[in-house]
Amino acid sequence: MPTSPKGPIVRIQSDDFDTAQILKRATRDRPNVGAVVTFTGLCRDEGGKLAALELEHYASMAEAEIKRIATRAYDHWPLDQLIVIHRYGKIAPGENIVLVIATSSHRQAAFEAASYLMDYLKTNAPFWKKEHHKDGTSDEWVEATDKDDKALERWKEI
Amino acid sequence: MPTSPKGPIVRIQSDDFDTAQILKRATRDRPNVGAVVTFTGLCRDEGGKLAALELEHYASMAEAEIKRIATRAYDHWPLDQLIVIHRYGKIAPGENIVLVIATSSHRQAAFEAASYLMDYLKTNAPFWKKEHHKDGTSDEWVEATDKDDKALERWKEI
Amino acid sequence: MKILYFAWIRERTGIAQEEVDLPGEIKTVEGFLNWLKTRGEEFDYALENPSAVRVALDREHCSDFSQPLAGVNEIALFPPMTGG
Amino acid sequence: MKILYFAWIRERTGIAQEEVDLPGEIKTVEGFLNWLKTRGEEFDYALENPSAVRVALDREHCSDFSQPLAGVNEIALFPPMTGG
Repeated sequence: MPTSPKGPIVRIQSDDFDTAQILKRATRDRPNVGAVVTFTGLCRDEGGKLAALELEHYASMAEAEIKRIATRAYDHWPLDQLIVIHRYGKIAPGENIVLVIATSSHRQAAFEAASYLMDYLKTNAPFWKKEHHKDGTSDEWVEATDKDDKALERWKEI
Repeated sequence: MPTSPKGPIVRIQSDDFDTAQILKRATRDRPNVGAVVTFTGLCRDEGGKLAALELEHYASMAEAEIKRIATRAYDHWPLDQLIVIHRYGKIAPGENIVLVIATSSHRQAAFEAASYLMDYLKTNAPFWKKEHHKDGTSDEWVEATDKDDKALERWKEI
Repeated sequence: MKILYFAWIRERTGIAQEEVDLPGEIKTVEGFLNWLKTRGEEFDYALENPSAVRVALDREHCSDFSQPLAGVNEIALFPPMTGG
Repeated sequence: MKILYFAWIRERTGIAQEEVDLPGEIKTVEGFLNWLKTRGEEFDYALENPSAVRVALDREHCSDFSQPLAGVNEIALFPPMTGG
Protein backbone atom coordinates (compact mmCIF):
# COMPACT_ATOMS: atom_id res chain seq x y z
CA MET A 1 0.00 0.00 0.00
CA PRO A 2 1.49 3.38 -0.93
CA THR A 3 1.88 6.06 1.69
CA SER A 4 -1.00 8.47 1.55
CA PRO A 5 -0.59 12.12 2.45
CA LYS A 6 -2.38 12.90 5.69
CA GLY A 7 -5.16 15.16 4.54
CA PRO A 8 -5.64 17.46 1.61
CA ILE A 9 -2.97 19.44 -0.23
CA VAL A 10 -3.79 23.14 -0.72
CA ARG A 11 -1.74 25.57 -2.76
CA ILE A 12 -2.46 29.24 -3.43
CA GLN A 13 -0.15 30.73 -6.00
CA SER A 14 0.13 33.40 -8.67
CA ASP A 15 1.96 31.18 -11.16
CA ASP A 16 0.05 29.13 -13.67
CA PHE A 17 0.12 25.35 -13.21
CA ASP A 18 0.12 22.30 -15.45
CA THR A 19 -2.99 20.22 -14.76
CA ALA A 20 -1.76 17.33 -16.87
CA GLN A 21 1.50 17.10 -14.96
CA ILE A 22 -0.13 17.36 -11.53
CA LEU A 23 -2.66 14.72 -12.53
CA LYS A 24 0.13 12.43 -13.66
CA ARG A 25 1.97 12.81 -10.36
CA ALA A 26 -1.21 12.32 -8.34
CA THR A 27 -2.00 8.96 -9.89
CA ARG A 28 1.47 7.51 -10.22
CA ASP A 29 2.15 4.46 -8.04
CA ARG A 30 -1.16 4.50 -6.24
CA PRO A 31 -2.52 1.05 -7.08
CA ASN A 32 -5.49 1.34 -4.76
CA VAL A 33 -7.03 4.31 -6.57
CA GLY A 34 -9.84 3.34 -8.91
CA ALA A 35 -11.36 6.75 -9.61
CA VAL A 36 -9.82 10.13 -10.33
CA VAL A 37 -11.90 13.24 -10.85
CA THR A 38 -10.34 16.53 -11.84
CA PHE A 39 -11.97 19.89 -12.15
CA THR A 40 -10.11 22.64 -13.95
CA GLY A 41 -11.52 26.16 -13.96
CA LEU A 42 -10.22 28.23 -16.85
CA CYS A 43 -10.37 31.92 -17.61
CA ARG A 44 -12.88 32.40 -20.44
CA ASP A 45 -12.35 35.13 -22.97
CA GLU A 46 -16.01 36.28 -22.78
CA GLY A 47 -16.44 36.26 -26.54
CA GLY A 48 -13.09 37.89 -27.13
CA LYS A 49 -13.85 40.92 -24.95
CA LEU A 50 -11.68 40.01 -21.97
CA ALA A 51 -8.08 41.20 -21.82
CA ALA A 52 -7.40 39.61 -18.42
CA LEU A 53 -8.95 38.65 -15.15
CA GLU A 54 -7.44 39.96 -11.95
CA LEU A 55 -7.96 37.96 -8.81
CA GLU A 56 -7.64 39.82 -5.55
CA HIS A 57 -7.46 37.61 -2.48
CA TYR A 58 -7.22 37.73 1.29
CA ALA A 59 -4.11 35.60 1.47
CA SER A 60 -4.06 34.38 5.06
CA MET A 61 -7.78 33.66 5.13
CA ALA A 62 -7.82 32.08 1.66
CA GLU A 63 -5.38 29.45 2.78
CA ALA A 64 -7.16 28.80 6.08
CA GLU A 65 -10.61 28.72 4.50
CA ILE A 66 -9.71 26.40 1.62
CA LYS A 67 -7.98 24.06 4.05
CA ARG A 68 -11.11 24.03 6.20
CA ILE A 69 -13.35 23.20 3.23
CA ALA A 70 -10.94 20.60 1.87
CA THR A 71 -10.53 18.96 5.27
CA ARG A 72 -14.30 18.73 5.66
CA ALA A 73 -14.51 16.98 2.27
CA TYR A 74 -11.55 14.75 3.08
CA ASP A 75 -13.16 13.66 6.34
CA HIS A 76 -16.58 13.10 4.80
CA TRP A 77 -15.75 11.05 1.71
CA PRO A 78 -13.45 8.02 1.48
CA LEU A 79 -10.73 9.83 -0.47
CA ASP A 80 -7.18 8.85 -1.13
CA GLN A 81 -5.99 12.29 -2.18
CA LEU A 82 -7.50 15.73 -2.43
CA ILE A 83 -5.53 18.48 -4.12
CA VAL A 84 -6.66 22.09 -4.49
CA ILE A 85 -4.73 24.77 -6.33
CA HIS A 86 -6.10 28.30 -6.61
CA ARG A 87 -4.39 31.15 -8.40
CA TYR A 88 -4.46 34.87 -7.67
CA GLY A 89 -3.20 37.91 -9.58
CA LYS A 90 -3.52 38.56 -13.30
CA ILE A 91 -4.82 35.68 -15.39
CA ALA A 92 -5.06 35.70 -19.19
CA PRO A 93 -7.94 34.10 -21.12
CA GLY A 94 -7.34 30.39 -21.55
CA GLU A 95 -5.16 30.16 -18.44
CA ASN A 96 -6.05 28.11 -15.39
CA ILE A 97 -7.73 29.63 -12.35
CA VAL A 98 -8.38 26.65 -10.13
CA LEU A 99 -7.75 22.92 -10.00
CA VAL A 100 -9.32 20.26 -7.80
CA ILE A 101 -8.24 16.63 -7.95
CA ALA A 102 -10.02 13.97 -5.92
CA THR A 103 -8.91 10.36 -5.99
CA SER A 104 -10.72 7.48 -4.37
CA SER A 105 -11.58 3.86 -4.75
CA HIS A 106 -15.20 4.96 -5.34
CA ARG A 107 -16.20 7.06 -8.30
CA GLN A 108 -19.13 8.82 -6.63
CA ALA A 109 -16.96 9.88 -3.69
CA ALA A 110 -14.46 11.44 -6.09
CA PHE A 111 -17.18 13.21 -8.09
CA GLU A 112 -19.01 14.50 -5.05
CA ALA A 113 -15.92 15.69 -3.21
CA ALA A 114 -14.66 17.63 -6.24
CA SER A 115 -18.08 19.13 -6.89
CA TYR A 116 -18.49 20.08 -3.22
CA LEU A 117 -15.07 21.70 -3.17
CA MET A 118 -15.89 23.82 -6.19
CA ASP A 119 -19.27 24.92 -4.85
CA TYR A 120 -17.64 26.07 -1.63
CA LEU A 121 -14.67 27.69 -3.29
CA LYS A 122 -17.04 29.75 -5.44
CA THR A 123 -18.91 31.17 -2.49
CA ASN A 124 -16.60 30.93 0.54
CA ALA A 125 -13.02 31.33 -0.60
CA PRO A 126 -11.96 34.99 -0.24
CA PHE A 127 -11.14 35.78 -3.87
CA TRP A 128 -12.63 38.56 -5.99
CA LYS A 129 -12.45 38.69 -9.75
CA LYS A 130 -12.09 41.87 -11.73
CA GLU A 131 -12.45 41.88 -15.49
CA HIS A 132 -10.13 44.00 -17.60
CA HIS A 133 -11.63 44.67 -21.02
CA LYS A 134 -9.84 44.83 -24.34
CA ASP A 135 -11.90 47.72 -25.66
CA GLY A 136 -10.81 50.02 -22.86
CA THR A 137 -14.20 50.14 -21.14
CA SER A 138 -13.72 50.42 -17.42
CA ASP A 139 -12.75 47.42 -15.35
CA GLU A 140 -15.57 45.58 -13.69
CA TRP A 141 -15.88 43.42 -10.59
CA VAL A 142 -17.52 40.09 -11.31
CA GLU A 143 -20.73 39.76 -9.31
CA ALA A 144 -21.55 36.75 -7.19
CA THR A 145 -24.54 34.81 -8.49
CA ASP A 146 -27.56 33.35 -6.73
CA LYS A 147 -26.93 30.17 -8.66
CA ASP A 148 -23.68 29.67 -6.78
CA ASP A 149 -25.42 30.22 -3.45
CA LYS A 150 -28.11 27.73 -4.43
CA ALA A 151 -25.52 25.13 -5.40
CA LEU A 152 -24.59 24.94 -1.71
CA GLU A 153 -28.02 23.73 -0.67
CA ARG A 154 -27.16 20.25 -1.91
CA TRP A 155 -24.45 19.92 0.72
CA LYS A 156 -26.37 20.91 3.83
CA GLU A 157 -25.71 17.61 5.54
CA ILE A 158 -21.95 17.81 5.26
CA MET B 1 -14.63 31.27 -31.53
CA PRO B 2 -12.94 27.90 -32.12
CA THR B 3 -14.73 25.26 -34.13
CA SER B 4 -16.44 22.76 -31.87
CA PRO B 5 -16.75 19.09 -32.81
CA LYS B 6 -20.31 18.19 -33.63
CA GLY B 7 -21.23 15.83 -30.88
CA PRO B 8 -19.25 13.57 -28.58
CA ILE B 9 -16.05 11.71 -29.41
CA VAL B 10 -16.09 8.00 -28.53
CA ARG B 11 -13.12 5.67 -28.76
CA ILE B 12 -12.97 2.00 -27.84
CA GLN B 13 -9.47 0.63 -27.91
CA SER B 14 -7.18 -2.00 -26.41
CA ASP B 15 -4.18 0.32 -26.11
CA ASP B 16 -3.61 2.35 -22.98
CA PHE B 17 -4.04 6.11 -23.29
CA ASP B 18 -2.45 9.20 -21.75
CA THR B 19 -5.10 11.16 -19.83
CA ALA B 20 -2.79 14.11 -19.33
CA GLN B 21 -2.09 14.44 -23.03
CA ILE B 22 -5.74 14.06 -24.07
CA LEU B 23 -6.73 16.63 -21.47
CA LYS B 24 -4.13 19.04 -22.79
CA ARG B 25 -5.37 18.66 -26.35
CA ALA B 26 -9.01 19.01 -25.29
CA THR B 27 -8.49 22.37 -23.61
CA ARG B 28 -5.99 23.95 -25.98
CA ASP B 29 -7.27 27.01 -27.86
CA ARG B 30 -10.81 26.81 -26.58
CA PRO B 31 -11.20 30.21 -24.95
CA ASN B 32 -14.90 29.79 -24.25
CA VAL B 33 -14.46 26.80 -21.95
CA GLY B 34 -14.60 27.71 -18.27
CA ALA B 35 -14.95 24.26 -16.73
CA VAL B 36 -13.29 20.96 -17.47
CA VAL B 37 -14.16 17.77 -15.59
CA THR B 38 -12.27 14.57 -16.17
CA PHE B 39 -12.99 11.15 -14.81
CA THR B 40 -10.31 8.49 -15.05
CA GLY B 41 -11.12 4.94 -14.04
CA LEU B 42 -8.01 2.96 -13.15
CA CYS B 43 -7.41 -0.72 -12.59
CA ARG B 44 -6.93 -1.26 -8.84
CA ASP B 45 -4.58 -3.92 -7.61
CA GLU B 46 -7.09 -5.20 -5.01
CA GLY B 47 -4.57 -5.13 -2.20
CA GLY B 48 -1.83 -6.64 -4.35
CA LYS B 49 -3.85 -9.72 -5.26
CA LEU B 50 -4.71 -8.78 -8.84
CA ALA B 51 -2.41 -9.84 -11.67
CA ALA B 52 -4.56 -8.30 -14.40
CA LEU B 53 -8.09 -7.44 -15.38
CA GLU B 54 -9.44 -8.77 -18.64
CA LEU B 55 -12.24 -6.82 -20.29
CA GLU B 56 -14.41 -8.75 -22.70
CA HIS B 57 -16.68 -6.60 -24.83
CA TYR B 58 -19.36 -6.75 -27.51
CA ALA B 59 -17.54 -4.53 -29.93
CA SER B 60 -20.23 -3.37 -32.30
CA MET B 61 -22.76 -2.76 -29.54
CA ALA B 62 -20.23 -1.11 -27.22
CA GLU B 63 -19.54 1.58 -29.75
CA ALA B 64 -23.22 2.11 -30.57
CA GLU B 65 -24.30 2.09 -26.93
CA ILE B 66 -21.63 4.49 -25.68
CA LYS B 67 -22.39 6.86 -28.55
CA ARG B 68 -26.08 6.73 -27.61
CA ILE B 69 -25.35 7.53 -23.96
CA ALA B 70 -22.84 10.25 -24.83
CA THR B 71 -25.16 11.85 -27.35
CA ARG B 72 -27.95 11.94 -24.78
CA ALA B 73 -25.62 13.75 -22.36
CA TYR B 74 -24.34 16.05 -25.09
CA ASP B 75 -27.88 17.04 -26.02
CA HIS B 76 -29.00 17.49 -22.43
CA TRP B 77 -26.21 19.64 -20.97
CA PRO B 78 -24.60 22.74 -22.50
CA LEU B 79 -21.29 21.05 -23.28
CA ASP B 80 -18.49 22.18 -25.49
CA GLN B 81 -16.80 18.79 -25.75
CA LEU B 82 -17.51 15.30 -24.51
CA ILE B 83 -14.84 12.65 -24.92
CA VAL B 84 -15.19 9.01 -23.87
CA ILE B 85 -12.44 6.43 -24.15
CA HIS B 86 -13.00 2.86 -23.00
CA ARG B 87 -10.43 0.09 -23.16
CA TYR B 88 -10.89 -3.65 -23.63
CA GLY B 89 -8.53 -6.60 -23.36
CA LYS B 90 -5.90 -7.20 -20.70
CA ILE B 91 -5.30 -4.33 -18.29
CA ALA B 92 -2.59 -4.30 -15.60
CA PRO B 93 -3.09 -2.76 -12.14
CA GLY B 94 -2.50 0.97 -12.26
CA GLU B 95 -3.41 1.24 -15.94
CA ASN B 96 -6.38 3.20 -17.26
CA ILE B 97 -9.70 1.56 -18.01
CA VAL B 98 -11.91 4.48 -18.92
CA LEU B 99 -11.72 8.23 -19.43
CA VAL B 100 -14.50 10.80 -19.66
CA ILE B 101 -13.80 14.47 -20.31
CA ALA B 102 -16.60 17.03 -20.28
CA THR B 103 -15.93 20.69 -21.02
CA SER B 104 -18.45 23.46 -20.68
CA SER B 105 -18.84 27.06 -19.72
CA HIS B 106 -20.76 25.85 -16.65
CA ARG B 107 -19.13 23.75 -13.98
CA GLN B 108 -22.25 21.87 -12.89
CA ALA B 109 -22.99 20.85 -16.48
CA ALA B 110 -19.48 19.43 -16.80
CA PHE B 111 -19.70 17.59 -13.46
CA GLU B 112 -23.16 16.18 -14.12
CA ALA B 113 -22.46 15.08 -17.66
CA ALA B 114 -19.29 13.24 -16.63
CA SER B 115 -21.00 11.63 -13.66
CA TYR B 116 -24.01 10.59 -15.79
CA LEU B 117 -21.73 9.11 -18.41
CA MET B 118 -19.92 7.01 -15.82
CA ASP B 119 -23.12 5.76 -14.19
CA TYR B 120 -24.43 4.62 -17.56
CA LEU B 121 -21.17 3.12 -18.73
CA LYS B 122 -21.03 1.02 -15.55
CA THR B 123 -24.45 -0.52 -16.11
CA ASN B 124 -25.20 -0.25 -19.83
CA ALA B 125 -21.97 -0.51 -21.79
CA PRO B 126 -21.43 -4.14 -22.86
CA PHE B 127 -18.13 -4.85 -21.12
CA TRP B 128 -17.41 -7.62 -18.62
CA LYS B 129 -14.45 -7.69 -16.29
CA LYS B 130 -12.61 -10.83 -15.31
CA GLU B 131 -10.03 -10.79 -12.55
CA HIS B 132 -6.83 -12.78 -12.94
CA HIS B 133 -5.21 -13.45 -9.58
CA LYS B 134 -1.52 -13.49 -8.73
CA ASP B 135 -1.79 -16.44 -6.35
CA GLY B 136 -3.10 -18.76 -9.03
CA THR B 137 -6.62 -19.01 -7.60
CA SER B 138 -9.12 -19.32 -10.41
CA ASP B 139 -10.12 -16.32 -12.48
CA GLU B 140 -13.29 -14.60 -11.43
CA TRP B 141 -15.93 -12.51 -13.22
CA VAL B 142 -16.56 -9.23 -11.45
CA GLU B 143 -20.17 -9.03 -10.35
CA ALA B 144 -22.42 -6.08 -11.09
CA THR B 145 -23.50 -4.24 -7.95
CA ASP B 146 -26.85 -2.90 -6.83
CA LYS B 147 -25.08 0.34 -6.00
CA ASP B 148 -24.39 0.90 -9.67
CA ASP B 149 -28.01 0.25 -10.57
CA LYS B 150 -29.13 2.66 -7.86
CA ALA B 151 -26.80 5.35 -9.14
CA LEU B 152 -28.97 5.51 -12.26
CA GLU B 153 -32.04 6.57 -10.36
CA ARG B 154 -30.67 10.10 -10.15
CA TRP B 155 -30.88 10.49 -13.90
CA LYS B 156 -34.45 9.36 -14.52
CA GLU B 157 -35.40 12.68 -16.07
CA ILE B 158 -32.73 12.58 -18.76
CA MET C 1 -30.44 -15.66 -36.66
CA LYS C 2 -27.00 -14.75 -35.33
CA ILE C 3 -26.62 -15.42 -31.62
CA LEU C 4 -23.80 -14.05 -29.49
CA TYR C 5 -22.80 -15.10 -25.98
CA PHE C 6 -20.57 -13.12 -23.63
CA ALA C 7 -18.66 -13.49 -20.36
CA TRP C 8 -19.72 -16.43 -18.18
CA ILE C 9 -22.73 -17.11 -20.35
CA ARG C 10 -20.29 -17.67 -23.23
CA GLU C 11 -18.15 -19.88 -20.98
CA ARG C 12 -21.16 -21.99 -20.02
CA THR C 13 -22.54 -22.46 -23.52
CA GLY C 14 -19.02 -23.07 -24.78
CA ILE C 15 -19.59 -20.92 -27.86
CA ALA C 16 -19.06 -17.22 -28.59
CA GLN C 17 -21.41 -17.01 -31.54
CA GLU C 18 -23.49 -19.15 -33.82
CA GLU C 19 -25.92 -18.91 -36.69
CA VAL C 20 -29.21 -20.76 -36.03
CA ASP C 21 -32.52 -21.27 -37.80
CA LEU C 22 -35.17 -20.49 -35.21
CA PRO C 23 -38.28 -22.69 -35.25
CA GLY C 24 -41.13 -20.74 -36.82
CA GLU C 25 -43.24 -20.75 -33.66
CA ILE C 26 -40.75 -18.59 -31.75
CA LYS C 27 -42.07 -15.05 -31.84
CA THR C 28 -40.66 -13.30 -28.76
CA VAL C 29 -37.48 -12.98 -26.69
CA GLU C 30 -39.08 -15.06 -23.97
CA GLY C 31 -40.02 -17.80 -26.44
CA PHE C 32 -36.46 -17.75 -27.75
CA LEU C 33 -34.94 -18.12 -24.28
CA ASN C 34 -37.26 -21.02 -23.44
CA TRP C 35 -36.36 -22.76 -26.68
CA LEU C 36 -32.65 -22.15 -26.15
CA LYS C 37 -32.71 -23.94 -22.79
CA THR C 38 -34.02 -27.09 -24.48
CA ARG C 39 -31.01 -27.28 -26.79
CA GLY C 40 -28.77 -29.03 -24.26
CA GLU C 41 -27.63 -28.90 -20.70
CA GLU C 42 -24.90 -26.33 -21.40
CA PHE C 43 -27.64 -23.90 -22.53
CA ASP C 44 -29.85 -24.80 -19.61
CA TYR C 45 -26.89 -24.18 -17.29
CA ALA C 46 -26.05 -20.83 -18.95
CA LEU C 47 -29.61 -19.60 -18.50
CA GLU C 48 -30.38 -21.23 -15.14
CA ASN C 49 -30.75 -17.89 -13.39
CA PRO C 50 -33.06 -15.81 -15.58
CA SER C 51 -32.52 -12.64 -13.49
CA ALA C 52 -28.82 -12.71 -14.44
CA VAL C 53 -29.44 -12.83 -18.18
CA ARG C 54 -29.45 -9.65 -20.25
CA VAL C 55 -30.53 -9.54 -23.87
CA ALA C 56 -29.67 -7.19 -26.71
CA LEU C 57 -31.49 -7.23 -30.05
CA ASP C 58 -29.45 -5.85 -32.93
CA ARG C 59 -27.10 -4.13 -30.46
CA GLU C 60 -29.81 -2.47 -28.37
CA HIS C 61 -30.74 -3.42 -24.83
CA CYS C 62 -34.04 -5.27 -24.54
CA SER C 63 -35.67 -4.96 -21.13
CA ASP C 64 -39.06 -6.37 -22.11
CA PHE C 65 -38.81 -10.06 -22.97
CA SER C 66 -42.26 -10.08 -24.54
CA GLN C 67 -40.73 -8.05 -27.37
CA PRO C 68 -41.23 -9.69 -30.80
CA LEU C 69 -38.23 -10.95 -32.78
CA ALA C 70 -39.62 -10.02 -36.18
CA GLY C 71 -36.95 -8.17 -38.16
CA VAL C 72 -34.19 -8.94 -35.66
CA ASN C 73 -30.91 -10.26 -37.11
CA GLU C 74 -28.70 -10.53 -34.03
CA ILE C 75 -29.50 -11.62 -30.48
CA ALA C 76 -26.87 -11.26 -27.76
CA LEU C 77 -27.04 -12.87 -24.33
CA PHE C 78 -24.85 -11.73 -21.49
CA PRO C 79 -24.72 -11.20 -17.72
CA PRO C 80 -25.12 -7.75 -16.12
CA MET C 81 -22.42 -5.47 -17.47
CA THR C 82 -19.39 -4.40 -15.47
CA GLY C 83 -17.78 -1.78 -17.67
CA GLY C 84 -16.58 1.67 -16.75
CA MET D 1 -7.85 46.33 15.84
CA LYS D 2 -6.56 45.53 12.36
CA ILE D 3 -9.11 46.19 9.64
CA LEU D 4 -8.83 44.90 6.10
CA TYR D 5 -10.86 45.92 3.04
CA PHE D 6 -11.09 44.00 -0.21
CA ALA D 7 -12.32 44.41 -3.79
CA TRP D 8 -14.76 47.28 -4.39
CA ILE D 9 -15.12 47.89 -0.67
CA ARG D 10 -11.38 48.57 -0.62
CA GLU D 11 -11.70 50.81 -3.66
CA ARG D 12 -14.47 52.80 -1.99
CA THR D 13 -12.74 53.27 1.36
CA GLY D 14 -9.50 53.99 -0.45
CA ILE D 15 -7.48 51.87 1.98
CA ALA D 16 -6.50 48.21 1.98
CA GLN D 17 -5.81 47.95 5.68
CA GLU D 18 -5.52 50.04 8.79
CA GLU D 19 -4.95 49.75 12.51
CA VAL D 20 -7.67 51.45 14.59
CA ASP D 21 -8.53 51.86 18.25
CA LEU D 22 -12.18 50.95 18.52
CA PRO D 23 -14.25 53.05 20.94
CA GLY D 24 -14.90 51.03 24.08
CA GLU D 25 -18.66 50.93 23.63
CA ILE D 26 -18.40 48.84 20.45
CA LYS D 27 -19.08 45.25 21.42
CA THR D 28 -20.42 43.53 18.29
CA VAL D 29 -19.88 43.32 14.54
CA GLU D 30 -23.06 45.30 14.00
CA GLY D 31 -21.89 48.03 16.36
CA PHE D 32 -18.56 48.12 14.56
CA LEU D 33 -20.19 48.51 11.14
CA ASN D 34 -22.43 51.32 12.38
CA TRP D 35 -19.46 53.13 13.89
CA LEU D 36 -17.40 52.63 10.69
CA LYS D 37 -20.03 54.39 8.59
CA THR D 38 -19.71 57.50 10.72
CA ARG D 39 -15.99 57.84 9.99
CA GLY D 40 -16.48 59.63 6.68
CA GLU D 41 -18.42 59.50 3.48
CA GLU D 42 -16.02 57.03 1.83
CA PHE D 43 -16.88 54.53 4.57
CA ASP D 44 -20.57 55.32 4.35
CA TYR D 45 -20.36 54.77 0.58
CA ALA D 46 -18.45 51.49 0.97
CA LEU D 47 -21.09 50.12 3.34
CA GLU D 48 -24.18 51.69 1.75
CA ASN D 49 -25.65 48.31 0.80
CA PRO D 50 -25.46 46.16 3.94
CA SER D 51 -26.56 43.00 2.11
CA ALA D 52 -23.42 43.20 -0.05
CA VAL D 53 -21.02 43.35 2.89
CA ARG D 54 -19.37 40.20 4.18
CA VAL D 55 -17.35 40.09 7.39
CA ALA D 56 -14.57 37.80 8.56
CA LEU D 57 -13.26 37.80 12.13
CA ASP D 58 -9.71 36.54 12.46
CA ARG D 59 -9.97 34.89 9.04
CA GLU D 60 -13.27 33.11 9.68
CA HIS D 61 -16.58 33.97 8.06
CA CYS D 62 -19.03 35.71 10.39
CA SER D 63 -22.65 35.28 9.37
CA ASP D 64 -24.18 36.60 12.60
CA PHE D 65 -23.48 40.31 13.04
CA SER D 66 -24.55 40.22 16.68
CA GLN D 67 -21.37 38.27 17.36
CA PRO D 68 -19.15 39.93 20.01
CA LEU D 69 -15.74 41.32 19.07
CA ALA D 70 -14.07 40.36 22.34
CA GLY D 71 -10.76 38.64 21.61
CA VAL D 72 -10.85 39.48 17.89
CA ASN D 73 -7.66 40.94 16.38
CA GLU D 74 -8.53 41.26 12.71
CA ILE D 75 -11.76 42.28 11.00
CA ALA D 76 -12.06 42.00 7.23
CA LEU D 77 -14.81 43.54 5.11
CA PHE D 78 -15.47 42.43 1.56
CA PRO D 79 -18.21 41.86 -1.02
CA PRO D 80 -19.58 38.39 -1.82
CA MET D 81 -16.73 36.22 -3.02
CA THR D 82 -16.21 35.22 -6.63
CA GLY D 83 -13.41 32.71 -6.42
CA GLY D 84 -13.18 29.29 -7.96
